[in-house]
Amino acid sequence: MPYQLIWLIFFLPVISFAIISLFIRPLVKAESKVAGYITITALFGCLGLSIWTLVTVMGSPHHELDVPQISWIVINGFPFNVGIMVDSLTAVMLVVVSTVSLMVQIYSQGYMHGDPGYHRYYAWMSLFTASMLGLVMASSLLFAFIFWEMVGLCSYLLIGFWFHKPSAADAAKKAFIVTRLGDFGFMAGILLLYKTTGTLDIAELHHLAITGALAGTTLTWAAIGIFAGAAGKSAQFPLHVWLPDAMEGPTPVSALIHAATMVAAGVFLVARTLPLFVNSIEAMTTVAIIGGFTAIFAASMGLVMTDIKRVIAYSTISQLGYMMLGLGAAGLGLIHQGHITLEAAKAAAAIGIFHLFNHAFFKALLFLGAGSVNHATGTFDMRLMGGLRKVMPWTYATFLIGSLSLAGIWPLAGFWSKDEILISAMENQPFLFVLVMITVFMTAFYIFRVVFMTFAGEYRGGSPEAHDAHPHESPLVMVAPMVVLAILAVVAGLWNVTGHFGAFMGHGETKGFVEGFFGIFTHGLPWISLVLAGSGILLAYAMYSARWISPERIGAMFKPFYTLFFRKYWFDELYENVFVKTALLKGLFAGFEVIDRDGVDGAVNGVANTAVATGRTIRRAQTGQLQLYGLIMGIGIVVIVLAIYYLA
Amino acid sequence: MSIALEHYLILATVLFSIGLYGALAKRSAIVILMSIELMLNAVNIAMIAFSRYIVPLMLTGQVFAIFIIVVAAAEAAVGLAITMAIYRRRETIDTTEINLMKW
Amino acid sequence: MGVTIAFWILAVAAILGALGVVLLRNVFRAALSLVLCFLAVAGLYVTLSADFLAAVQILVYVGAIAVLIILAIMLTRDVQRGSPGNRLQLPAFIVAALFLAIVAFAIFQTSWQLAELPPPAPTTSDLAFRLLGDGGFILPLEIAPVLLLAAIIGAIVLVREK
Amino acid sequence: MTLKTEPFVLNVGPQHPSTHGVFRMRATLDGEVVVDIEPIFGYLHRGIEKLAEERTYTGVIPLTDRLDYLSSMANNLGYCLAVEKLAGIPVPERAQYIRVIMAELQRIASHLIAVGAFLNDCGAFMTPIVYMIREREKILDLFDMVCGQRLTYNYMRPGGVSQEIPDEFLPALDKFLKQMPGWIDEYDQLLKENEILLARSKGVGTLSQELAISISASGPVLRGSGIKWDIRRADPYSIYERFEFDIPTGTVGDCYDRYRVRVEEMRQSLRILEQARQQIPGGEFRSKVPHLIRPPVGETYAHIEAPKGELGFYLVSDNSIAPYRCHVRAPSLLNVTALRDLMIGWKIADLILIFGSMDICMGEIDR
Amino acid sequence: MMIFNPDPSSVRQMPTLAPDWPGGFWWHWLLFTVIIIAFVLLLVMGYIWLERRAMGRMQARLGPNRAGPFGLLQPVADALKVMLKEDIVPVNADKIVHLLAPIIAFAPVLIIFAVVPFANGALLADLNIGIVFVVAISSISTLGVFMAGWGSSNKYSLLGAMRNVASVVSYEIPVVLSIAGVVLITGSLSMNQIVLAQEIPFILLQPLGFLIFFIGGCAEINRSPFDLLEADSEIVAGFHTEYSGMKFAMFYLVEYAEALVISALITTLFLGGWRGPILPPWLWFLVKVMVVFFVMVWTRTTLPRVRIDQLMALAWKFLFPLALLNLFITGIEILAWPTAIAWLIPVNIAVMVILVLLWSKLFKLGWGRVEV
Amino acid sequence: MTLALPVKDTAQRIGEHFADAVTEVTDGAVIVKSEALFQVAEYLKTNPDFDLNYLTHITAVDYFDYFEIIYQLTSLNNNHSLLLKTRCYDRDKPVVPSVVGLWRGADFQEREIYDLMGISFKGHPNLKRIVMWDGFDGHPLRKDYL
Amino acid sequence: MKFERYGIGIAKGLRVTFKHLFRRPVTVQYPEQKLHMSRRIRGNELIWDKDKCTGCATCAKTCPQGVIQVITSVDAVENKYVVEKFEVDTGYCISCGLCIEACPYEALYMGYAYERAKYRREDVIQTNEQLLPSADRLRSGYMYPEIAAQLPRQTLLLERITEEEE
Repeated sequence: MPYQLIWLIFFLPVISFAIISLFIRPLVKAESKVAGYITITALFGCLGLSIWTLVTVMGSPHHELDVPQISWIVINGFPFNVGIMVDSLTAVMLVVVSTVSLMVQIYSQGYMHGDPGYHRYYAWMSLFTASMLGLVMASSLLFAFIFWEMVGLCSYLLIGFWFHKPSAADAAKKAFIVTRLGDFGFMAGILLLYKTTGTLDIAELHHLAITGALAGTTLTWAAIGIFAGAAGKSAQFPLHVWLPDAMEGPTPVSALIHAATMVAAGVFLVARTLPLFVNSIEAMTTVAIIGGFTAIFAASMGLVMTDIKRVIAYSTISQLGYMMLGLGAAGLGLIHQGHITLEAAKAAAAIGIFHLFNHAFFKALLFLGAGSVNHATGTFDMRLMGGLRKVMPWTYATFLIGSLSLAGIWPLAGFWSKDEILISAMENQPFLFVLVMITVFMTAFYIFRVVFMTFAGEYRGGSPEAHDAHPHESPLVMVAPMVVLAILAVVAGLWNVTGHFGAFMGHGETKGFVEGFFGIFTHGLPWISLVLAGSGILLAYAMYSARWISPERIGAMFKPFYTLFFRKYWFDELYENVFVKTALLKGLFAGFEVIDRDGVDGAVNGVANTAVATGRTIRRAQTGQLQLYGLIMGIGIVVIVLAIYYLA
Repeated sequence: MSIALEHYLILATVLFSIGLYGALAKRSAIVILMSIELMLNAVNIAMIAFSRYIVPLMLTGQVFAIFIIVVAAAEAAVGLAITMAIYRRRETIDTTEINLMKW
Repeated sequence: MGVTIAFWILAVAAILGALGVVLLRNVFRAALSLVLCFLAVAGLYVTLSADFLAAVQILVYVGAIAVLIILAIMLTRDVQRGSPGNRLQLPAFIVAALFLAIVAFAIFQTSWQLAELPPPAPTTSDLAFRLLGDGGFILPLEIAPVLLLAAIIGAIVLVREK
Repeated sequence: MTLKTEPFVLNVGPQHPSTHGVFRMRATLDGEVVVDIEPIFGYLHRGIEKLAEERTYTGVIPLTDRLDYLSSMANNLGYCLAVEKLAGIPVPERAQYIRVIMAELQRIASHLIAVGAFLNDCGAFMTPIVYMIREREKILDLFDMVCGQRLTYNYMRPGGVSQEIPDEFLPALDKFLKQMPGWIDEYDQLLKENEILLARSKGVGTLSQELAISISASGPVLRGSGIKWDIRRADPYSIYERFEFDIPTGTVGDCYDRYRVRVEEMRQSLRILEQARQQIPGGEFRSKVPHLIRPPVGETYAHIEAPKGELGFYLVSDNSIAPYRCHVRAPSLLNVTALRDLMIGWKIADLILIFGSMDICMGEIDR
Repeated sequence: MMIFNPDPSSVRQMPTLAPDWPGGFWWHWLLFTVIIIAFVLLLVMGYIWLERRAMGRMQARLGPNRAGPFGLLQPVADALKVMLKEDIVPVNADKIVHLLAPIIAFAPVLIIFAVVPFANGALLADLNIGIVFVVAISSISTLGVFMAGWGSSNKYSLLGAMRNVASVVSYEIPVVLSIAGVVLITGSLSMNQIVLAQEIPFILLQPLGFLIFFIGGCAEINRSPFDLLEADSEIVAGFHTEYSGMKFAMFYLVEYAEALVISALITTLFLGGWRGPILPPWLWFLVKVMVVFFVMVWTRTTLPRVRIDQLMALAWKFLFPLALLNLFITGIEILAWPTAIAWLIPVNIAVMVILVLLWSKLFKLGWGRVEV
Repeated sequence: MTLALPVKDTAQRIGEHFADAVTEVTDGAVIVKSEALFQVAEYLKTNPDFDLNYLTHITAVDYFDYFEIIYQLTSLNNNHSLLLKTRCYDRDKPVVPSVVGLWRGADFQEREIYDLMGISFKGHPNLKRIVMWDGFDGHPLRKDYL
Repeated sequence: MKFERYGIGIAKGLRVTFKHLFRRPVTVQYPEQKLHMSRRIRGNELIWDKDKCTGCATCAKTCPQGVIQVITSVDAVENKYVVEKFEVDTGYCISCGLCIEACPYEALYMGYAYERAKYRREDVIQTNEQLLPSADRLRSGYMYPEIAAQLPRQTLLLERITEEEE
């Protein structure tokens, strides 16, 4: 098949979007499921093509395909090229995005059924998928940025999907504004790069960075700018506040955008531009530290949330922190080694991306599980759930698999990728390593808190206004994607058991399967992390299922912490009250006012009085008659021309 | 006497000057807009004349004239819309009575 | 020869039209006189062998702008007021005259570097290559419609009922 | 987008191609949109009510011809019914049938003009009205045959009709009844489903049921609004209780509904005509009535379902040979009350259309 | 890869047949000026006759039949009558504008015929901007109508003029866009080249464009069902309410000459112009023009008039997007299959049907009550 | 068949609500005081037993001594009718209340009566001549006109 | 998705008008082609039978317009009225036919002719001899079936179309 077919991966969802929004929405009743079928068909095509791309990339010499570019516009001889960049990173991302997207769309057929905005939902989902695919394929930072913003737009639209709910509309705005903050950084980075190098082609930038043509402070700032964008999208501290609120959107949206794809776009972006980062130790360190800190920081908040989706959302932030840490740590490791080649720089992304790969599956699974639970109970509040294990066996089983994977239990997917990050962190950032080890414990605890609160014990009634007092299993169309994702959550990690993933990304040696599968335990680290995770699970069991320990007691005991976590470190308040109200309005502006009033005014008043007196006389000239001004301008021109001729 | 570049330029200048006078000396906003169109036309003549006599094969002047026409169209649309808006609000389009920008 | 005659006729028509715009009391007639000027200018374009532009001139100026202006005249009912001058008539006249004098002076002072080549006969396709071809004006050409679109939207917003 | 302009007063009429007579509407326009409208009439006022006070009871009949000059037969019938009621004059069986046949033919003729003029007002350039006038011509031929006139028939008399119908009338009527349904179908093909007509008339000039009742609308205007009220059914006069027919009604009361009601009424009239043709008995065409009728002192009100609506005559007698007071309840005058409500907010073109759909006859409004 | 990489040599060069009409500038000019004036005047009379006869027959009438055989001289009689009538100018009218209006409306219509080929090369001036010239010049007539409406100081006239401007300005856009489709295929703006390019008449290659041009053209010249500016049942006679005598005759002439222009343009752009077997070219041209006009008469006889807002909606919401789509599709076809291939005919017709049906579904002429 | 309401009973029921509103009952008509006309009419229109929602017509008769204004009311739902009358004795300035507030259909008819009979309708929103021109002198339908 | 059949309505209308193109028109070419009028036509003149008239003036009393003026003198010998002047102002006549209906002596008829336009106002007032029947002043069958039977049969548009189509 010709490489041009790869374009189709992007265009299939675009076409689906166009068909739905142009024809289906105006023409077809909202009850019809046509839109869903169209989207799913398009995504099937995408998935097939993505897998084909992956296979082709695997088979090609440098794990890279040469797809010809198209010149879009030429300004001053500088061509803006439209092109796609297909290397191993892209191929992996394509598969992730299209798989999760497909699963989510299938799931949505059940979840969104009967919603009046059904067609709108699918139109935007298609658009989102298209933009995301475009983002991962873009060969130029300019187009990456365009798709980046389109992804953000879709996220905004989809979070605010139920725009009649004020909370959803607010959350959408919040997400949009907060991520824009990061995007300013991204844009600044792009502009800085363009100004310095005159190109935005990623491959060229890589080349320039590796050869040292692009280095020093410029590179650092550009990299940090890009990272700021990534941090905004990936909800890294301190721009993480939007993601939990974004759970106001439909759950499949959360699963697709806020767990598997869009938030991972930040990680992807850093991975994509990693050759830039590895040439700046400051930037790399920033990535690592922010990532590591975010991991534990978000996990701590996840401990106490009662809303099932918010727990998973914080978990997502935490896991994204892991990925950032993985990228940062690997990059730092590379820097410590000294010699940096392009291949090595690209390969350094493998660890982070592998976690992204696994995380996408199990986190989407968890979200879909949460959605399924919501479907049954009509609420997201875990305190109103319980005992769903019996009535929703499939949901329970898949959710449990997802949880185990998230907690990093051998041999599920999460274990493998997390373990590599831990190893990498241990080698490069011992301090962060300690933090993330704690996070491992926390992760296991909070996710199993969810599992036990939701599925164990007795049913606590569900939503007060629930239509149905008896929760039931979700329909097949919702369960099937969850099962598929559960299988992937189990097996996805096996790719790198043998080191093949790393090799595919360009680094490391491969080993035998058995050797990798069991040989991992020759190190001490897996043991420790498993023990920590196990103890977290145990503690959760003790508190929320067996009730050996009363959670309330613990809560009271750690009251300050509990409050701190529960109020999310007062971050929302911080932004609202401290930054906006206090710092800006009271502090900065008030300070200016004082300086202005006492210092400047005093000096100025004298001058001003003179000026006022002068102005009073002169202002007669300003009649507000535009024509008079024009006349004077005309006189001016005449005078100037005369002067020029006189002088010349 | 055959026609040379100067002829066109002088013609353009005359038209421009008439437009200038109209734009400065008229009360009606619509007449002022018409005068501005005159000035733009004068510029176009000059452009095309330059193009014809100085770089006949490049057609640069014609290209610019096209852009000027675009600008003129936009200007007419927005200008007349503003005039209409003012007229609706203040029942007049006499520029001497419209002096909100005073002081 | 033909061109010379055409030039003088058209030039006189254009100037008369332009004078009509600023001198006629009746705004509607002033607008019609503007149309005369536009048509004469279109003719001048033909004498400059810019035939495509001549057509565009008629299409845009006569077909659109003049009609728009007349429409505005009707909608504002301004025709009853006539087209009086403001207090700046005399200074404006002086400035305009001075401007004319200076620019004419400059025109005659400059020694123009004329190319003796005849222009390409049908300009349409050459113009298209200049606009769209390599090293052409494709970006401005893409921006120009955006400007127009913005102007149209702006105009609609302005005249829309609140 | 609405471009607000100066309010603009436009006189539609009294001489205007589509005011159906000397009717004048003073429309205040905003651009093309009607902001206010004032119907002005009286240009055709002949003082028929006053004239009637000076004439014999029979002498009034030619005056009624000139009320709604498109349906003189119906006017005659209404007036004769009132006189018969007032003076207690019996009507022979055959005369009743002849009257019904005439009234229904007249209804078809009047509706043909109404529909044709309405479509012409829509801008269908003359074609529908030419076709419909052709059909009306056939009816007029029949009337001409019976009473020697084509417009002002002066055919009915208190106690019957003025003359026996000629021998060739019934065969001609049969022929007409055979052909007419086909013709109506053809007109339906011409414009019934026409997209432009639908766009022009559907939803335009919607007369709500409440308003229709409040303004005392009657006839197709009332029925177009979905009210099943037909005096032939509600208060059967003459011999209408003997016939089977449906009362077509509209749904929303827009111009299109009124148009359809009229077309359907033509079909129903044909049904009545068929039945009347089958049942018509022999016998006298007029009962013995004195040359000068002197009804006893009293007053009466008789109404019929004229083509344009409820036509009523309120007669007061003082036992003289002329009515003391003769009031005509003219359907057009009452239907026209709704114009202002229907037209405001629509465009000039709709104004014409709505006016056309009301089917107003100035002879009746001004009297 | 360049999406747009223009190369002068890539533009298809049409084989230019040598004009088989007399050369020599002034002779040519004189001949064709005479031909055009004669053509327009005669054919306008023919049109008036055709319209009245055909319409009469469709309305079960006879139509004019007294003056001359079959009433053929009726237009002449009408013209004589109307010229002998008193020329009334309203007291409040702007006299000069009132006088100039019919002339300004009439002149451009004649000028347009300068570029209409009656046979191969048989045209006054084979301008290389032919079709743009037509579009540009035809926009001048609007001004005449406008002046008539304004200069009559009659409210009906003013309303008619406003309606005319609104409709012409709106319909210019879809019309030009549909022409652009033809020009894309031809690769030339010259009318003669356009005819020469029509191995297959463009009505088959551009059915949607033809439909849009026909509707838009009818609307631009205010033929029924778009005859709003002289909607007799609404605004009496629109812009020429106050005209009588000669001037009225001029407007009458303009009305039919414009119809002639549109039918000539449709013939040239879509029906293969003068091309055709057996008959001589000019006869083919005449026959086609007459057929097109007959269709116009036919629709005028049948259809009711649309309302002004529906007219605008039709232009902006129906024709405009369809014209854009048509242009887009044509562009793709030109890029993909640079030579016009016969199998595009069914494809294009199918596309037309589908698009029109789809868009009709989306588009409603609208009921249009304006809340006051 | 439209049923004429029995006038006696109707008059009695009106009397129950509006004491001495009914001045007289003739065969076929109920005559009420003009002051009470509007209230009686409103009662007849709104009371579901009568439900006289349809004003068939209004007319006036000049009896030299007095004007009689006649309201023919019909119920479309119950298919019955009632003849309501009122009298107006003041020949120079006859005034009766307008019923336009109840039936919009009264609008033009009252104007016509005002025009031709010279009876003013109190409360009519737009009481001016309708068929005769403004400034016409006299009221043609009065018996003493000419 | 259900597609409505747009344009079908328009096409149907076009078909109807096109069909008419091939139908024979109904127009009558008036001065050359004349139809037979109704036998009972109330043409715009009155025809007076002087012999039958007794001068009772019932017609004048009946006429709602008052257009008939009968002036009589008494012929004492024969004990009857002599009609001195029988004048009809046709300009005011509305052709209602009430006079014919009222005439007790069958002395008054409606005219059968209809082309009776006059150029002068005074010509429309007809007196005595002008009212008598003559060759071009045929009597109509209005109220007189026996006269009607002699008149030609009325041409009906109904029949004309029918004959042509069948």
